[in-house]
Formats: sequence, structure tokens, C-alpha cells
Amino acid sequence: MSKLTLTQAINAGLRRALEDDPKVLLLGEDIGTLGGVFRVTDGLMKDFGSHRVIDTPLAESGIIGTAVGLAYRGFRPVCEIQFDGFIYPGFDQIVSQVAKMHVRTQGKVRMPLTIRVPFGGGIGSPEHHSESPEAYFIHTSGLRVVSPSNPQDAYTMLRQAIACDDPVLYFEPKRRYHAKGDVDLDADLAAAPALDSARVAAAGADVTLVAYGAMLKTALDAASAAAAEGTSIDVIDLRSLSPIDYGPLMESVRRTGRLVIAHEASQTLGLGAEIAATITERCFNYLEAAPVRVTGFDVPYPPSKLEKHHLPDLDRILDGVDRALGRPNSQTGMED
Amino acid sequence: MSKLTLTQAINAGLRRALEDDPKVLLLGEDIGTLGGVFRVTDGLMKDFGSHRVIDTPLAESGIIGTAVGLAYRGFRPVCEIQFDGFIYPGFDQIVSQVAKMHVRTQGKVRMPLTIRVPFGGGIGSPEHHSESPEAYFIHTSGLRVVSPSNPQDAYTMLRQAIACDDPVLYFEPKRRYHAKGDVDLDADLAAAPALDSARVAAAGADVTLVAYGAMLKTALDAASAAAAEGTSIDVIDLRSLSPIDYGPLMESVRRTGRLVIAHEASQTLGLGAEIAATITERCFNYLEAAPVRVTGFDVPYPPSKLEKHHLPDLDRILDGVDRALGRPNSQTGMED
Amino acid sequence: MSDPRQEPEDPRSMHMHQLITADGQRVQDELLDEFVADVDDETLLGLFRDMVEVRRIDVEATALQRQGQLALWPPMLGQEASQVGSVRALEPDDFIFPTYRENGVAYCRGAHLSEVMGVWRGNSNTGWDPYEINVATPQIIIGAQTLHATGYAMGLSLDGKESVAIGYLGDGATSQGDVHESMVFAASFQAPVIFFCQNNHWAISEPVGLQSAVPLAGRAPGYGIPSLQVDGNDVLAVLAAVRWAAARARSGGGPSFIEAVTYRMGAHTTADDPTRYRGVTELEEWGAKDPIARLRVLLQSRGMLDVGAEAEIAAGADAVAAELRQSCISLPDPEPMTIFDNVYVDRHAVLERQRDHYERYLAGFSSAGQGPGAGNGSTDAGTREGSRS
Amino acid sequence: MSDPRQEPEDPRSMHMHQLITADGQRVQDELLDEFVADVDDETLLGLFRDMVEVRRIDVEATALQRQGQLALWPPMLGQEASQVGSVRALEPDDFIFPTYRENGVAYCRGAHLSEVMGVWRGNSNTGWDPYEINVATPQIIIGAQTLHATGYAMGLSLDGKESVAIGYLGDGATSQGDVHESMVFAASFQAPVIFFCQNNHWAISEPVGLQSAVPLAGRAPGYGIPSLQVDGNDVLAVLAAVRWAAARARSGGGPSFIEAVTYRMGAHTTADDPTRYRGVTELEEWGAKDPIARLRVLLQSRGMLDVGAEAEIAAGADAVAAELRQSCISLPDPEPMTIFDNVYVDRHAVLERQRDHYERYLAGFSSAGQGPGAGNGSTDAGTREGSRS
Ligand SMILES: Cc1ncc(C[n+]2csc(CCOP(=O)(O)OP(=O)(O)O)c2C)c(N)n1
Ligand SMILES: Cc1ncc(C[n+]2csc(CCOP(=O)(O)OP(=O)(O)O)c2C)c(N)n1
Ligand SMILES: [Mg+2]
Ligand SMILES: [Mg+2]
Repeated sequence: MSKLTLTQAINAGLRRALEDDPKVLLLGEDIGTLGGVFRVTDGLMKDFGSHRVIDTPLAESGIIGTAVGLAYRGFRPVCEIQFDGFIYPGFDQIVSQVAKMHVRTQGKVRMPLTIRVPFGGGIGSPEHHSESPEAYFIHTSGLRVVSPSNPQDAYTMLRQAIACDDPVLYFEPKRRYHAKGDVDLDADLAAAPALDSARVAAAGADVTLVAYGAMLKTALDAASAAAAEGTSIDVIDLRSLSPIDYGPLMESVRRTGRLVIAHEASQTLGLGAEIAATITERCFNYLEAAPVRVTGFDVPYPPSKLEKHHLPDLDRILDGVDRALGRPNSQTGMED
Repeated sequence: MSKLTLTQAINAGLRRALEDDPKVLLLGEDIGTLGGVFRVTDGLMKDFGSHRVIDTPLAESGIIGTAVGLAYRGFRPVCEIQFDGFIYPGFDQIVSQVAKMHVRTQGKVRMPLTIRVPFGGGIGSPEHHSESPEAYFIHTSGLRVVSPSNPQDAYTMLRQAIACDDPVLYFEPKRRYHAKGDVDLDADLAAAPALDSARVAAAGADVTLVAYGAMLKTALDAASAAAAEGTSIDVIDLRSLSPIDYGPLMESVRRTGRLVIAHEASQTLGLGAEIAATITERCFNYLEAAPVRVTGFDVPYPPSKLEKHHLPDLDRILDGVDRALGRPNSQTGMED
Repeated sequence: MSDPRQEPEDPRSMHMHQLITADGQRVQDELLDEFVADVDDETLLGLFRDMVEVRRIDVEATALQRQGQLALWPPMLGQEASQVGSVRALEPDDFIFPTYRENGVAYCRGAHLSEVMGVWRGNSNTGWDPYEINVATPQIIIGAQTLHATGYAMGLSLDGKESVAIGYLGDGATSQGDVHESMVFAASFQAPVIFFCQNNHWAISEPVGLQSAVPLAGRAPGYGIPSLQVDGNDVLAVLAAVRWAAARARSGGGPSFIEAVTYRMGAHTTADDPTRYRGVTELEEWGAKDPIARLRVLLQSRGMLDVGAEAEIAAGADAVAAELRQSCISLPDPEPMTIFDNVYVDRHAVLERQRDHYERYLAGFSSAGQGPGAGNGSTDAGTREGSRS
Repeated sequence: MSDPRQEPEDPRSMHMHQLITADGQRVQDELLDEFVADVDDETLLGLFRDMVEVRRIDVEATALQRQGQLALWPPMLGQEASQVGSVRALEPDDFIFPTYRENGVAYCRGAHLSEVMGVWRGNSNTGWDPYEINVATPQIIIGAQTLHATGYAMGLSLDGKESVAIGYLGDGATSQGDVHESMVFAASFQAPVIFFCQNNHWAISEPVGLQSAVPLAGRAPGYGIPSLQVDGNDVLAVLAAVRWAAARARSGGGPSFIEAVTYRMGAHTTADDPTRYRGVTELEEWGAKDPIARLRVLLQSRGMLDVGAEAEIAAGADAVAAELRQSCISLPDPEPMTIFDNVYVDRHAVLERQRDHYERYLAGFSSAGQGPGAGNGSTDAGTREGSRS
């Protein structure tokens, strides 16, 4: 066991993947000499050479598109998108090529790309540096989407993502980059929880609270605060956003009858919509109240001085819990 | 009143907008001399000149990006994206520029763009020509998204979209391009239903069925078939996909207690998810059953010989209606 | 007023390399000659046969589309020399990234005709296995494949191979950002990639002048990528130009760009009506530069193509066409449940659930004569009656 | 082996226009001289003052960031001549599309210092009204603004104006597809746009050689766009080059591309640590080419800048810095409910509902001392207690 920050855990995961498989390559802007703007790839170019840790020209479509060609040739490219808001120039290659190549070729060509995207807000950055674009990719058939919330998952899930024969969008909770945790660097990948599995992060009986990425920490804090007030919250860390592992969610909701989903992304067609709709479909008779979404608002990410109002925090999550429990709160009487 | 096809109605709407406002410009690939691959812009370059109906180089980001600059200068660009699947190269400009410019400039700069996108399947076309990408834009704050289902709406809503000071994605139901209908070319825009309003397309009492674009026709057919079997369906034509006009939906669901949403787009985070989640939030105590989604599957759009299996048809919608009514059907017993 | 050193080159000032003139004369080209020094008359005849077959395929496929057997077809008429000359310049290990129009290239590489037709009949998005013939699937998103070719070529370098990758693109494609980024990456990594641009003068209804007022081959030097303009209706010159580029790439010289100047004699696709946007003079002018006719003259002048030989070739092409027709119309419709196949390599629980559901749903129809999906787009509300058990 | 006519130009063979040498000598340039024939010593002194002020602003903003008053700052150190020379070449009606780094440009155009600071303090995404000073908001998405400049310029043509649009970009930006598409559109529509590329040799940690092995100014001719390479540390040459381009545009000559060769003497932003990727020799080398130092020498040699005059200018710059600091630290925090403002022009029912909800939610805290949002990222679960009425 090593105590690592989340960035160190990702770095270790990349290092291990580079060691284990000569077909693994890293591509991105500033990932080489600099080691990435977050130092996630620190030291890797030095140790593995500039033919495996590749500083690319400044062009996201170029990064993804050449990675498609490399995958065509049997490589396993790991692309870094510098910040969430810079993924859109590569959107066409992701949606029309990466996601569709396997089905297009009737299974002949595989796209085992991993696309790493530091995502989310709360770090005081300017525009385009704090977005949560995961819903675009969750809606895109052919992709897998995951997001770890802690160093151990960051390490294990990254290795699983790189080993996975499908393309994986790997969203890194950048607000939690410096969070430390124990990481078992020798954990057996096969024995580890599957890449597409959810995890119960805290057990509770009254309400089910679903979160992922950086929001998991806030959800756990909310659960502690609620416990002090006598409310017991079952917190589920989604880990996989596509596909969603509905088993643990359904098990929980069928016990609690109440569901709250929290995420930073905007509400309309944010992941909460899918979870609310699916759980309602599959657990309708168990629900005591409508699933509640606590999310970013339907606004472009605001200037950093205002981000604390956009991001769901402990108080807003507890407000959502109140709503799920049918306690009068700020949204009461606003059904119309 | 004129009897027009849906393409003719759009053509008339463009013509009228070009006549009424010298700041209106059309930009797109093949829209000039050819009149567009669907002939939607037929004759417009001839009548308004190549400075107002502009054949652009083959580059979608270029089309949207220069339209942003034109809007900056006070123009009202109407961009044509040739087919749904070709919008992604312009995605970055739409999401990071068009959608955010007004808020970025604290309201100083307006982006009254209209982006016309022929969308959806059922026309026997190759890959990338039958997609339903609307969810990506509905999830994007700062955009409006609409889709007409008939010639009159196509005409009126297009004029309203062009007149609107916000950017509007205007999704044209290409499968219905040749559908004919009465169009009042002199309808008063202000008196017409608002661009962001939904419409009850057929009145019913047992189930609420929501659809938009080309699916509306299938929904109406399903309602007729159901009526013959004694089931009365309230069909709502959404018209506006962002924002959604929840008033008529809520009114209907509170009467029927049952909701079915049909669309061609893939299920996961397709618009049905948002409607199901929101209606559940706002009408929980009125729902007799979980909202049902009848949608395309979570697969890349299939080759055209298979598209009839992907696209919800009358039978699949009626299957969904059965489910909403609690009648045993193909999904019964599949809650887990 | 402006700096003369940096004035844009005049289009007419760019040299178009040629080895066979429009009237069938073999002419010299200082750069290209050495690359076809080994091409004997037999080889030339082979190129002729290829072109005749490709044209015959085009005619047959167009007919099949008219007869409702294909959903769509993108004609190659007029571009046979560019397609045949380029693909015949390559080694089997060289990897090809084509657009939707390079069906002649795929055919020459050994794609089965049924595989080629499958895409245009609507059965599948690719017919062939890319790794079997080293040809990627036809790319519809304009320009996207040039990045794939570049990435593949980067992989070739990493693997220490001497092979090359070639990305086909049209004149219209040169406007796309992806093509630019391909050249940036290719130059930066000195990737062994060939950008083979068929300037067929049209992007659907848009003339090449709308994409660029100067020759397309003039773009590449700005990236440090050598380029050539070649007569795209001259199969020998195309062959030579691609060999030139491939030789550069194999010897570590990095990327090259070739503009093959040709002409789309047919419609953009069978759905297109070119009479709406172009006149007959242009067609006539280019008809006089036909790639097959000029090689016929040359071969005849060398005594390689008497009436008998030509008839034999035509008969061979007819046989190809017959096989094409047969294999096209006998293609079985794909199985409904295959829409769920190959979306993922690994198990995907959410999709699996949808598959199970649809399987049960379909089973509900099995006892009735009526299949599902018949209600689609139909106004006939009666399909449901009796279709369900 | 390759065609010599189309070999890539050698980087060193491109002529870099210059009017003031690094050691302060005024030299002649055949092309540029006529564009600065009217520039007298007073004007030169004005450019000097601008550059000193811009540098002083940069120093102050960097200090404010270190002191926690700004969230981030992208230094302009070393690029003063490029920024000042270019903006001073333009007319007030000419419209500017800058990146995040052109804060000196915005300042010269009349942006209030508090407006400039607002962005970097995290108060807003723009400080100034673009239409008040004809400067668009700072663009962070690399390359996107060049398309906006092109579109705006197309609009200028349509409106029959003689004004121009200018799009600023960096060396790294030249790799983006959007910059390419800008040049395609600009050339196709002969838009009166200037692409002003500051090659400061670095894109964060990536040297310009990674984006291109040949001069960036060499790209434009491939589109039929004339281009110039100019010494970007020579304010007079930059002024002349932009006037050259603007004159071309105003007289219907269409787009131009200018590569201003300069150097980013500071970090990419205050969040960057350039010692990780570049050595001191390069810095020293470029330090010797400082844009301000060379103009100082020239002005002194002309008797325009004695100790008193320089002190006066320095004092003026200090006053600007003081105003900057004052207006920055006194910027009021934005009001919470403004996050819902200006997302749409027209009413948006779904967003309005969210706004109403949040308003009511916030009201729930009003009676308590503790504001909302305090629980964000905090492990202190106690904030909720007592914060709600
Ligand atoms: C990204 C994208 N935009 C638009 C289209 C529609 N489209 C299909 S072919 C074509 C013209 C292509 O012209 P060119 O590159 O010259 O190739 P050609 O068809 O002449 O072989 C267009 C606009 C597309 N397929 N992809
Ligand atoms: C589309 C996009 N990708 C990546 C980034 C991250 N990024 C910000 S500045 C920068 C380097 C830009 O270099 P250059 O164009 O030379 O401008 P300079 O910073 O040197 O002024 C990068 C990669 C971005 N802002 N936008
Ligand atoms: Mg073409
Ligand atoms: Mg730079």
C-alpha cells in the first residue's frame, strides 16, 4: 500500500500500463517535457521516451484522429485532453469515428483508446476549465464512460480502461487531484471490482444518494451531516457512467424508496435524468417520492467567483434529501 | 392558404425572412446553385444573390464560426448543416461559442443564429445520414432547440427562430420532407403559437404520448390504431425541445396518469430521459405507472436495411402504451 | 505594394506532371520517369484492364441503383486513372484509407464485389475486413480519414516498418480542419503517409475554386511537405507520382501530398442531378481527356491492343459486371438482432437489456405472418391487428 | 529525387522584415518603409510610452496574482511591441478578435483596467463591452476567434465598409483546424481580415518547432493569402506590417497573414513553471532583443528621451499600475443570482424555474449569518446547522 494523491495514482497507472504493454502510447498537449499542466504524466517521457509519451501539436481532433489510426494499427493510445472544455474540437472524431469504428467494421477493428479528461469545477479557473461534459459521451453509443472518485479507483480503473478493448472516456475529478489515499499498486486487475461496476460508498437506510467523481466527497460529507441529524443515507459511487451498474442502485432504492442524484453538470439531460428515468422505470412501485436531482443549473459554467452557487454543495444536497424525504423545503409548492 | 410540402414550407419561410430583414443571410454547403441536397433553398440564390445565399467551403466549423463573426456584426445567419451526422465538426463552435457568447459578453453580444439540421432516419441512407443528435444540444445551456412536425409549423417556427435573438437549432424531420399540408403564409407571427410552446396534436384520455419531428406522424398513427382498439391517446407534439413547454404535458399526465415518450434518438440520455425525470418530479402523485420510453436503441445508427428495427414504429409505440397501461407485454418481468 | 516574394503562386504556374498526353503520346517527365522505368507494355495493359473493369463496375452499379437494388452509388466515371494508378503503385502491406468514392481502389485491392456492394445496398457499413486487404472502410465524414492515415503511419514508424499509409481525399475535403491537422501531425512526426487528393473539380455542386483560388498542391509546402500536381487522368503519371511519394516515405523522407487533377464525369452520387449546376462544355472538354481512351491509343500504337485483345478485356469486364450483379442481388438481408452486435467488444449491461427486450418483443410476432417494423412510416394502422399473438 | 520547385522553403530563407534592429538602429525595408513614412518622433515616443505602460501593467497584474487578488494572469512580457504596434496600426472602427494574452491590446484600445482585471479575478468572462471599444472578449478556445474575425470581415464587405477585422493568434494556434478553415473562408470570400500571429516560440511547454518545421508565415500563400514575417520585437515594423495588411484589406485586396516573431519572456500563465521545459540561454538571447530597450536607444539617439522624459513616462506607468491595483481589489464580488443572467435574451421557462428555486433556497439562509456555498469542498459538516432558518 502506498499513500498517493489522485494525480500520483493516475501517474502510477499510466506508468504501469506503459511497462506492461509495449502497445500503450500516451498522446497529448504538454504531457511530455512538462509532464502535463497537472503533472499527471510527470517523468513518463523521461522514462519511456518521446516515442511513447508524445507531445502533440495543439489540435484535439488531430490527437483523437491520429489515435484512431494508431488503434487501427494495433496500438492502445491514451489521449490526454488538457481540460474538459477543450474536448469539443475532437468531438467529431470521438462521436463519428472512435465510437462507431468497431460496429462499422463488423467487429474487425477495435478502438481500445482511453481518453483522459480532467473535468469539473471548484478550482477557481477561467471559462472552459471547469466543465462537466460527460453527458455528451454517455449519450453516444459505442463509448464507455467512467469517473473515479479516489486514488485507488483512479489507479485501478485507469489500468482497466487501458486494458479494455472498447474506447473509454476517463473523467478525472480534477478538484480532487490532491486528495490522498491508500493505493495498492499490485492489486490484481481481474480480482478488482469490474470497470463497469458501482460501489456502495456508505451504507444507509433512509435515502439513496448517487454521485460520482468529485461530487462523491460532497455526498459523503452530506451523509455525515445528515447522520448527525438522524438521517441515514446510502451513498453510491457510480464509477461507471456508461454503462450504469443499476444493480446496487436498485437494491438500495428498493430499500429506501427515495433517490437523490447529485452532479455538477447542468440538469437538463445531465446524467441524473437518465438515472431518475431508469430507476423510475425499474423501481416504480418501490418509490415513495420522485427521484430528486441536485445539479448544476442550466447555465454555461459561471465565472469562478460564482461557481460555489452553481456547484451542488453539502447544503444543496441536504436540501435535495429533504425533498426526497417529503420534508417541506425550498422547492415545496413549486410543482407547476 | 397554400398546400405545400414541408420542404416548400421551409423554403417559403427562408424566402420571407430574406425579404423582411436585410440582415438575414444563408450559409451552407451546396445551398446556392444547387438549392441544397434536399432543394430546401431552391431558387433563393437566384432571387437574393450570392451575397445573401452563400455557398461556403466544405467545413462545418467554418460555417458556424464565420456565422458567429457575422452575428457579432449584427447579421442573422441561417446555417444549413447538410445532414445530422455532419454537425459534429462544428460542435466546438456551437457549444463553446454560439451557446456562450451572450452570457460571456454579459448580454452585450447576441447570437441570433439559426442552425438548420435535417435529422432522423427512415430514408434508406448510408451512415451519418440518419442521426438524431438533438440531445447534445438540448443539454447545452444557451441554445434553443426546436423541431416542427408539419408544414405550417415548419414555416412559422422557422420564421420565429430566425427572428429570435437567441441561437436556435432547428431540426427538420427529413423523413417528412415530402409531407404536404396547408400553410398560411401570411400568418401573424405574434399571434401564432410561441416558438417554445407544445401543442396537443390529438386529444385522448387514457395515456399521454409525447413525440416530435417525424415521430409525431407515427404517434398519431398509433393513436388511431389504439382508438380502434378502444384506447384513447392524448398526443402532444413537443415542437420545442429546449426549453420544453411542460404545461400541456403536466395537464395531460395529471389527467391520464400515464406517459409514453417516443423518439428516434438512442435511449440513454435521449430527450425521453429528461421528460420522464421532470414529469416524475412534477407529477409524481398523479402517475399510475412509470413513464415509458420508446426510442432508438443504444447503438450507432444501423445500416439502412436494419433501420426499421431501430426506429420506433407504430407497433413499438403501442407496445409502450400497453406497458404504460400495465398490460402484460414484452417487457413484463424485466424489471431487474 | 505587397512583397513579391510571398505573393500567392499563380495557379497556372504550377507544373502538372504528365507521362501520357490526352491524345495518347508518351512524354517525358524529369521527375517521374525514373519511377516507371520498369513499367513494360504488359504492365500498361494491366492498368488498362483495371480501368476498363473499374468503369464497367461503375456502369453496373449505377444500373443496379436505378433498378432499386442499391440504395445509392457514388460514380467513379472519369477517375479511373487516379484510382487505378494510385493503388497499383502500392505494396500489399501499405495501408489505404479511402473515401466513399474509392470503390475502384478497393476492387483492385481484392475486395469481393459483394463486399463492395453491401455498403451501397444498405446491408452494412463495410463489406470487407480492413485487415484482409489492408483497406479501411469507406469514410463518409469528409477529411476524417486523413488523420487515421497519419496516425497509422505514425504507428508504422514506431513499428519500424517500411510500409506507408495513404489517405485519399477530394478537393472539397481540403477545406476541412481535419485535413490541415493531418498535415501538421504528419509533418511534425515525419510520418510515412501519402495524401492523395483527387481534385475532380467538384464537391457535390461546388466548384474547386470555391475551396481554393490557387492549386491545392500548393498548400503542402507551407507545412514542409513536398507536393506534386499530376495529371489525374494519366494512369502512368499517377502511378509514378505515388511511387515517388512512397519511395520518399519508405526511406524516411516523411509525408508527401499529391494532387491528381481529374474530373468527376458523373453525378456526385446517384441521388445528385449535376445538370442543375454545371454545363456540357466542361463535360465535353474533359471527355476529350478520358483516361481510358488515351491509354488505348498508346497501347494501340505499340501494337498491344488489337480488336481481339480489346474484346477479350471487355468480355472480362462484362464477367466482372455479371458477378457484381449476381452477388449484389443475392446478398441476404441482415438479421434483425445484428443491430446489437459489435457495438462493444465487452459485455454492456444496458445494451444487453435492450437486446433481450427486443428479442422478446420480436418473438411476439413470430406466430403471425406479419413481421415487425411494417408499421414504420406507414399510414396503415392495421399492421398491428393480427401481428401480435 | 523530389521536385525542387516544390520543396518546402527553408526556414532561414524567409525574409524577416525589420525597421529597428535589436541595438536600436533604424534600418530600411523596401516593403514597409512607405507605411511608416508619417511616423514622427512624437509618435515613436507614444509607442514607447504604450509599451512601458503595458509592461508595467503586466508586472502589476503578476504581483496581484501572487498576492491572491487575481486567480490567474497570462503575462505579455516580451510581446509589447507586437501588441502595441499592431493595435496602433488600426483605426477605431477596425474590429479586434484577441486571445487571452492580448490584454495590452485591449488596454490601448481603451478598456478600463478594472474591466481587464475582472476576467482574471474570476468576476466575469469579459470586462468590457465589445462594441464600446471594438474588441471582442478574450478567447480561450485556441484558434476559434480567427473564424469570428473572418466572419466579421465578411460582414464588413457585405456592409460596404472600408474597415478591417483582425484575428490574433499564437504559434500553437496555427495547428488548429479552425485557423485553417479561417484562411479557407477568408481567401474564398476575399474577406478584409488580418491574421496576426504572434510566434512567441512557445505554446505552454511546446516549442514552435513541434507545430511546424517551416516558418508559419509560409502557410498562407498556399491559400492564396499574402503573408509577411516581421520582427515582432520591433514596434515600428509591426506597425508597418499591420498597416500594409490593413491597406490591402481596405482597398479590396482581401486577407493577409502576418507572423510577428517574438518571444514569451514570462511564464505561459502564472500557473506555469517554464523552468521545467526551457533553459536560460534562450531567455538571455531574447532578452538582448528586448522591444522596449531597442526603442529607448533609438529615441535617445534622437534626443527624444532624456532622463527626465523617461522618468515622466515611468511615473505615468506607475500611476496606471496604481489605478490597476486599486480598481482590481475594489471590484465587488458578483451577485449570486447573476449566474442566471444573459444565458438567453428571451424568457426560458425551464431556466426561470431553476432561478426561482434557487432564489427561494437562498432566501432560506438569509436570516442566518452563514451564507450558502460554504459547504462546498469543505469537510465541515457543521455549516448546515444554524445556517437554515
Ligand atoms: C463532414 C461532412 N460534411 C458534409 C458532407 C456531405 N458531403 C458528402 S460528399 C461531399 C462533397 C465532397 O467533395 P470532395 O471532397 O471533392 O470529394 P468528391 O465527392 O468529389 O469525391 C459533401 C459536402 C460529409 N459527408 N461530411
Ligand atoms: C482548444 C484548446 N486546446 C487547448 C487549450 C489549452 N491551452 C491554452 S493556451 C495553450 C497554448 C497556446 O499557445 P499559442 O497559440 O502559441 O499562444 P500563446 O499562449 O503562446 O500566446 C494551450 C494548449 C485551449 N485553451 N484550447
Ligand atoms: Mg471533388
Ligand atoms: Mg505561443
